[in-house]
Amino acid sequence: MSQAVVSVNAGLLLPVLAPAAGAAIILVTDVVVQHLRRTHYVIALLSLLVGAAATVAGLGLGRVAGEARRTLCLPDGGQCMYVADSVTSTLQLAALLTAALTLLLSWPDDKLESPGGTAVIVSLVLAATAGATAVAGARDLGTWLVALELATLPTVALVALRGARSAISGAVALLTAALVSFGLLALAAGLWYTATGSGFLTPVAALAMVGDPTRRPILVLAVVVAIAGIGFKLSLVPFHAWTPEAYDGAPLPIAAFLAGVSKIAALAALLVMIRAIAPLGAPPLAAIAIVSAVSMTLGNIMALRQNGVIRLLAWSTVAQAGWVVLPLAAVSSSAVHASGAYLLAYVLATLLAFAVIAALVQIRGAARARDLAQYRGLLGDHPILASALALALLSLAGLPPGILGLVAKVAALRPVVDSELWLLAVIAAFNAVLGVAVYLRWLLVVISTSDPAAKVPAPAVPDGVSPVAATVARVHPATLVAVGFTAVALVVTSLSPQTLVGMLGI
Amino acid sequence: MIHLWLPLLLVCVLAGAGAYGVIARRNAVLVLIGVELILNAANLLFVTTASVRGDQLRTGYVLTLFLITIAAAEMGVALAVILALFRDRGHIDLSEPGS
Amino acid sequence: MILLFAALAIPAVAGTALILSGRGSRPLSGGNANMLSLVASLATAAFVLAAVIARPVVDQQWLPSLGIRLQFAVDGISAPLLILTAALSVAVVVHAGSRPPHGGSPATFYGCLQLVELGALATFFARDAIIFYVSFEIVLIPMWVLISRYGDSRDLVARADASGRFVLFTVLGSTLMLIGILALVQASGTASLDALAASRGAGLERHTQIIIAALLLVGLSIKIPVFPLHTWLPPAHTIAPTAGSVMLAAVLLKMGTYGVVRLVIAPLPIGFGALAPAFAILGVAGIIWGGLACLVENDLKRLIAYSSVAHMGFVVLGLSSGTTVGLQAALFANIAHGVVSALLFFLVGGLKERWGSADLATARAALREVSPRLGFALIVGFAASLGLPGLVGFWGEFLAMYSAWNPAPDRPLLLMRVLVVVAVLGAGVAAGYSLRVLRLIWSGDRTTPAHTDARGGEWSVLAVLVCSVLVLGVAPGLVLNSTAKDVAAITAEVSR
Amino acid sequence: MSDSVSLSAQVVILAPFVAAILGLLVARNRPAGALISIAGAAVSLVAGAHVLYAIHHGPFSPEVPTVGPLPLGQLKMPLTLLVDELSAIVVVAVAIVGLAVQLFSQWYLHDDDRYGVFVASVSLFLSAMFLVVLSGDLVLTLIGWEVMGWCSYLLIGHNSRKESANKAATKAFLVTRIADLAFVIGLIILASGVSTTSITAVIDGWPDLPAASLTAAFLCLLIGVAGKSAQFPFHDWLPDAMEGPTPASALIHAATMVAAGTFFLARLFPIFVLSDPARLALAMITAVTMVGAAIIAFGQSDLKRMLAYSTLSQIALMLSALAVAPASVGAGPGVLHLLSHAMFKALLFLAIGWLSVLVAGTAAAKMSGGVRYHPQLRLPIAIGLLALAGVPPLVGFVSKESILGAAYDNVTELGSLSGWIVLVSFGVTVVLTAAYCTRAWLVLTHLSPADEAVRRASLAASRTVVDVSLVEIFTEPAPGTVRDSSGTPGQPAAEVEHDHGHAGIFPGARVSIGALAFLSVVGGLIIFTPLVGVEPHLVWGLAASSLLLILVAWLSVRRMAAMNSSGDAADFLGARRIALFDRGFGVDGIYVAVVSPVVRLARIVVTADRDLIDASVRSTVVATRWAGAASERAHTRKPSDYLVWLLLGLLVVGVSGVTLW
Repeated sequence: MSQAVVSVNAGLLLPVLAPAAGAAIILVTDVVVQHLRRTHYVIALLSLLVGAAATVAGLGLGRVAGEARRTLCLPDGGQCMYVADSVTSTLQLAALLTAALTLLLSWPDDKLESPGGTAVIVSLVLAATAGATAVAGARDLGTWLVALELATLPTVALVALRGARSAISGAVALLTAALVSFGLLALAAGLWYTATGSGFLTPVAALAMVGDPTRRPILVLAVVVAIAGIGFKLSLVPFHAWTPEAYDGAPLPIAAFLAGVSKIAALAALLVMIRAIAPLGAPPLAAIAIVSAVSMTLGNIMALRQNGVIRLLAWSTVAQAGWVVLPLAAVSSSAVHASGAYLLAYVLATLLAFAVIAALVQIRGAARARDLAQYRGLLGDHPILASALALALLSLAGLPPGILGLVAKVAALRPVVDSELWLLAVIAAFNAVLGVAVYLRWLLVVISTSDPAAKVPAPAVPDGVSPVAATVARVHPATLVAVGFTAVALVVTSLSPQTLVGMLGI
Repeated sequence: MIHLWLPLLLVCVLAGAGAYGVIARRNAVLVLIGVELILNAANLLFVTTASVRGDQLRTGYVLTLFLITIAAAEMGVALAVILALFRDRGHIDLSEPGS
Repeated sequence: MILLFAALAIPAVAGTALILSGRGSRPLSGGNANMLSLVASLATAAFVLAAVIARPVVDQQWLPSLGIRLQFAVDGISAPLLILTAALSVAVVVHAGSRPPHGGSPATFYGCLQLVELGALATFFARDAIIFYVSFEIVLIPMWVLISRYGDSRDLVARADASGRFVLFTVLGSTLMLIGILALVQASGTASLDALAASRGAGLERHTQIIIAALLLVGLSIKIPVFPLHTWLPPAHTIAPTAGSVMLAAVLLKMGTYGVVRLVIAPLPIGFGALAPAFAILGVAGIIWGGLACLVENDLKRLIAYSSVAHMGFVVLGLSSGTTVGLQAALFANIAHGVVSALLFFLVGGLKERWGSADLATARAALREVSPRLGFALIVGFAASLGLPGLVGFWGEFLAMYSAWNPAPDRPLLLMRVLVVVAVLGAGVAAGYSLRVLRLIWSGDRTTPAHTDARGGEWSVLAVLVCSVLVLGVAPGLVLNSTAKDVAAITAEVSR
Repeated sequence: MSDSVSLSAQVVILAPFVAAILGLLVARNRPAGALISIAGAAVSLVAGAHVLYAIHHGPFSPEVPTVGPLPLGQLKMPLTLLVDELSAIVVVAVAIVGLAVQLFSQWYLHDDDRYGVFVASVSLFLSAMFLVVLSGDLVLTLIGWEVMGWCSYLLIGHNSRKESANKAATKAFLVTRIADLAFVIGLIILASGVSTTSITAVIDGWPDLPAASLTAAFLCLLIGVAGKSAQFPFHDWLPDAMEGPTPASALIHAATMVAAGTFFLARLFPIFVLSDPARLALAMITAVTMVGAAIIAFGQSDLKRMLAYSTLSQIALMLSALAVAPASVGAGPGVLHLLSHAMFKALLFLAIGWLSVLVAGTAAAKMSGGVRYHPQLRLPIAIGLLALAGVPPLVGFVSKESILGAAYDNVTELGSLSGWIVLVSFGVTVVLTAAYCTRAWLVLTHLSPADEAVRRASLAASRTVVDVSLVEIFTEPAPGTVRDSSGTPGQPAAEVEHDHGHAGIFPGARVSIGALAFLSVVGGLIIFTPLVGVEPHLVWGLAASSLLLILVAWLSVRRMAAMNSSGDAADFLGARRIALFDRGFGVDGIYVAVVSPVVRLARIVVTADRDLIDASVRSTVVATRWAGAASERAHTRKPSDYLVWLLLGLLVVGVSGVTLW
């Protein structure tokens, strides 16, 4: 224990510290002044924005292969436990903004919560976000495990907290999977440690065992067990089963959180490990290829059957998770970037979809907003929301005008093709078709003219008031901000994907 | 290296037993115990490796402590959810389909 | 450069504006939307024409992380297709002016047409392989909306099926094409189509070339469409509104063959050479298959769709020959089919609206008796469709057969010649089905149920197309001279 | 002079082409249409005459540019015209017939509401024929060739309100088109050998190339020629084509489309002579056709159809000249007969057309005695029939004797099989031709009053379509030729409704008939000019014996005619046999045998398209649904099951990871 951690760069750690501190402040505030609601949200949003601001310096924008910033390093120029390079910073930024949007979505709901519930929910969100940002920067086994668990456990609580029947079964499904997965992750960490003899998840550590062929299988085992453990969080088949239950049972903003921050955290964790072994010149990872292919296929097939939009989005998450890890089958640096890019595109589009649904919940009530058939004629009734939804769906489908999704598809397929994994690429192509079917099925309902025979009365739009104004008047401003922000972000990044993809660096 | 056989075998037995518990048991608490077994297998692996490797940072030992702590936190949340489940349904049988 | 951006920006902006304007409190009326769309199309056409003459080059950074550049240019091969696209975009708007769309807001209809034009123009302008793919995809959703909202509404299930089929088939094709493009870019280290064409596959192993070419060909074959991947086409055409059918047949299918030239033949001569016999066999199978189907098909729109399959078969045959003649033939047949299918779909779309269906088994008034203009256009259209020499359809077919009779040295001579013999039978079948249609609806003495003849916008569009069929048929050099130089550059290596 | 020759050659083609387009634009305006169409043909005649004059009086460049060469890499396609003696004289002949037809149409169709469209089509047809004649490029030939086919479709189907006309038109186009498929391949082979489509280059280049390829090419070309020139087994479209208005028949059957094959082979004669198998094939085809058609012609109950069959026979004669003429003789005899046939057959058609208007029908029974009541037609028809029979000194005699001479030369010089075949069949044909000419003449001059009672309603009942398949076009017997049980000749539908009343013939039409008659008489003199390039070469023995044969035929037909009251020698055959003749011995059956399997195949294709190819597409949907249902069942919503999956997943991932890495 002679070596102590000497370098601590608090500014670098701010993306982690800010939400954690925010959570602490909120809990303290809640103890001091009870029944606060809006204050908690403001504090939480501020802390998230502070964290987000702190990541900007690390983004890869305009920099060529920017030098990674490190902290928590061992003294003699040794390894660091926290590295904030462009990929890390981008994922952190995404996690923080996603959390902020999730909070915006849940803001209008908070009247429904029990007194004091707001503080708990907001602080749990912040805590899980802190876990997500931490795991992105983690380069040692301890931080990695703790951060990942920090990102997971609060979500179980968040799902369970609503107390409804469906929430409980969702929470149980999520919990059991989380527990077992954590066990697997712990095993994976142990195996990694056994294989490399190092507690660091870095290339240096991985390269240390190159000389010893008997340890290689152990390393491989460590990686695949880690994939299995993280697969749960990413909703990869067959670790996905909790997803529809939890999405459907959880409150809408929490489902959005699961679809956003949780996925970012999981991918960040996976990327840490993949990047560690990438320099080994490893051949393609069949395990990831199989999981990816099965996830895409099953997710799309099941999504095609869903009649509730939340469940549809849940299954679409499963399918998209397959796309997210698709490039990782080719273990390389470009695969890491591709995977990150796809994740960003997916998160942005999914968030927009959730935001639109949240707005519709406020206008039409939860039951109608969750039923696919009730979306008929949405384009006529709420053109703004319908257009935003259409953009989100097309981005998920990867078709113009959702060019971001298209570019993400290009990015995701590229490493696969570069590694000449033809079979996987062709499976992905077929899944692109299935995916289009999934999202167009929804979109077709949205753009259809409303059925005159429908029993639901048309929304009472007074004459002379445009549908746009009617929409704006009936949706909570926070939700509108969320819809607007994500929609604008999606449009901007579709016109210039570089703004998003470039964050990841080159 | 012959002396490593025993702890490593134990790791396998623990992990296998945990996995069995997870798969075969329907009672939520028993499943939790299965998960604990898996975690303990990981702990044992860390300790064993650390004792062989002579790691300067004592990573293995430190992580074992970490894991024990995390497991405790995890169990807290898990038991809360199981409690909620019991309140909701009157049982904690995981083989019952959710609503 | 301004020209090029303007040619792309106008349809993009106009399309988006039209689609959004249909959503306000006071939606745009059909007439205004038509006028706006017409102005936009005309302006676009003007800029496209200027771009074709000035040949500007755009090369800008777009997505450096993935190495994608906004590279646009015009050359001899794309120029005729660009003009075709721009001209037909004007034509569909003019035609829709006299035969307005049904099924939804007219502004959205015109907006989608503008976006389809945008996608097609961008595809033909693109000089970066990935941008080509992106542009290729732009047309999908607008076309899907056109079919699924403005299509034949008598059978909603069939409509959803047709639009879904269109989009799913095409996405499969384009995603496979994307995989091929990515492999091509990876293998040759550049995404620039010009650089790819210039390299002519230098440094690529034979088997690599074959794999990449196969992926690209399968993907593009769906779009063309090549037998047996054609089954999306007949339903899509049957259901689509007139403007949709026209753009689909006359422009979108061309993107497939254009892609084969740009992405397969130019950069992968050896790989394409290895696959060319199979490709040619499928093309000829399509000629026969489509032609025979037309002999007994009773839905006029489906019939023309099948005849498109047959016509594209000749394009495929020409492409497969690997010679300058073959490429010239294919590119000419591309344009020819664009003009002829546009003419026929305008006609049949108008007839379907008049008749209420496109069923041939119902007794109709003879066109020659009640609507001589439509009848005249029909007879020219089918004469061109059966490849009558002196009309536009002839050159592509004849030259394609010539080229396949004398293919490049690395092609199996005997097989190609057998294919020519089979293809020529297909041309005979084309005469059969063309005359069958003329006999059923053009000639005869029935004058009931009477319907109106083509007037105004509809007639002017038909007349212009009839004139193009004649002019291009008499002076094929208009197109062939444009493409000759660039085609020679592509085949220089192959033909030796 | 070279520039003016080029210009004139271009004008020859362009004038009727422009006239066709202008004519279409003013189709509703009858006087304008007439003026444009007649002017178009007249300009062509003048320009053609100028070409003919100029090339014999001064230097000229034979290659005339058109739309410019096409850039096709290895293949050179100059698209030039080729002006020489051969094309010039044929252009003039075609232009004369064309002008005559245009003049005649003005009168014949003066009450037809589609007159404008008709003459525009005729103009286009003429333009196409000029293109074939002047073409110096295989592709230009093909263009003219096919456009003529299309125009013939339009002309035969001119009266598209009538089902029989539609059928005849469709049949004519399909049969010729199918034959043309082989023609196209033949052209491709020819062009491939020398990598150019220039006819001069083809002629120069092929003698050095393998003879087998040349034979293959010519066999393919012969199929096309047989189709276009209505030779066995493609001949059956032509008699049905009589459904078209008479001027169209005159145009198609006299100088243009059917003769195009002769002209084309004459053009390629220098290399055609190199291929003996192809020449033998042509000799056999033509022998069958000339004899068979002449026999059928004799038994026709309809005089217009009789003329149609006689056309088959005469075309076969021209082609046979090409099949046997030794290289030293050249294509001259065939071309000469082409020219002479153009004159007398146009004359006959126009005159019969005139008569048909006067007697309201073309059936033999209807026309019986026609010439007696309309003596102004006596001379033209007499000249026409005499020329057709080959009686000296009319033009038919000269041309036929030169063919005979060519065949004789062949037999004496080469002694080839084809020479004998042609010589023998020629002899038979001479007899038969004289016989049916005599029969026609006797019918037309018969004394008994014409049977006015027979008037049958038009067959063109309103059409109720279920699904007209192509088979149907061929399965029904040729319309208007079925005799009813009483043995009364059925009224051919062609001219039934064509009631001009007693509107007097227009002067233009009368002049055109007169001019054609004049040329039929004195046209034979052309052999003494250098225009055709045929040596006056009569084999006196053969000429005398053919005259003898004509005389014998004349006498015997007279006897036969005298033996029955109708004055129609063909009645000698009996009603049943005449019905058989009218059906052309049922050659239609061949077409049915070809077409119906195709239609059956087409139905199979449609079924396969739906139930095989598309079913495989649809099956993916079914498979997706099924997989969805299966996985829906698998998702039991039991957390314990999900845990099992999780660990199974671990197993799969672990095993695949460790083994496949």
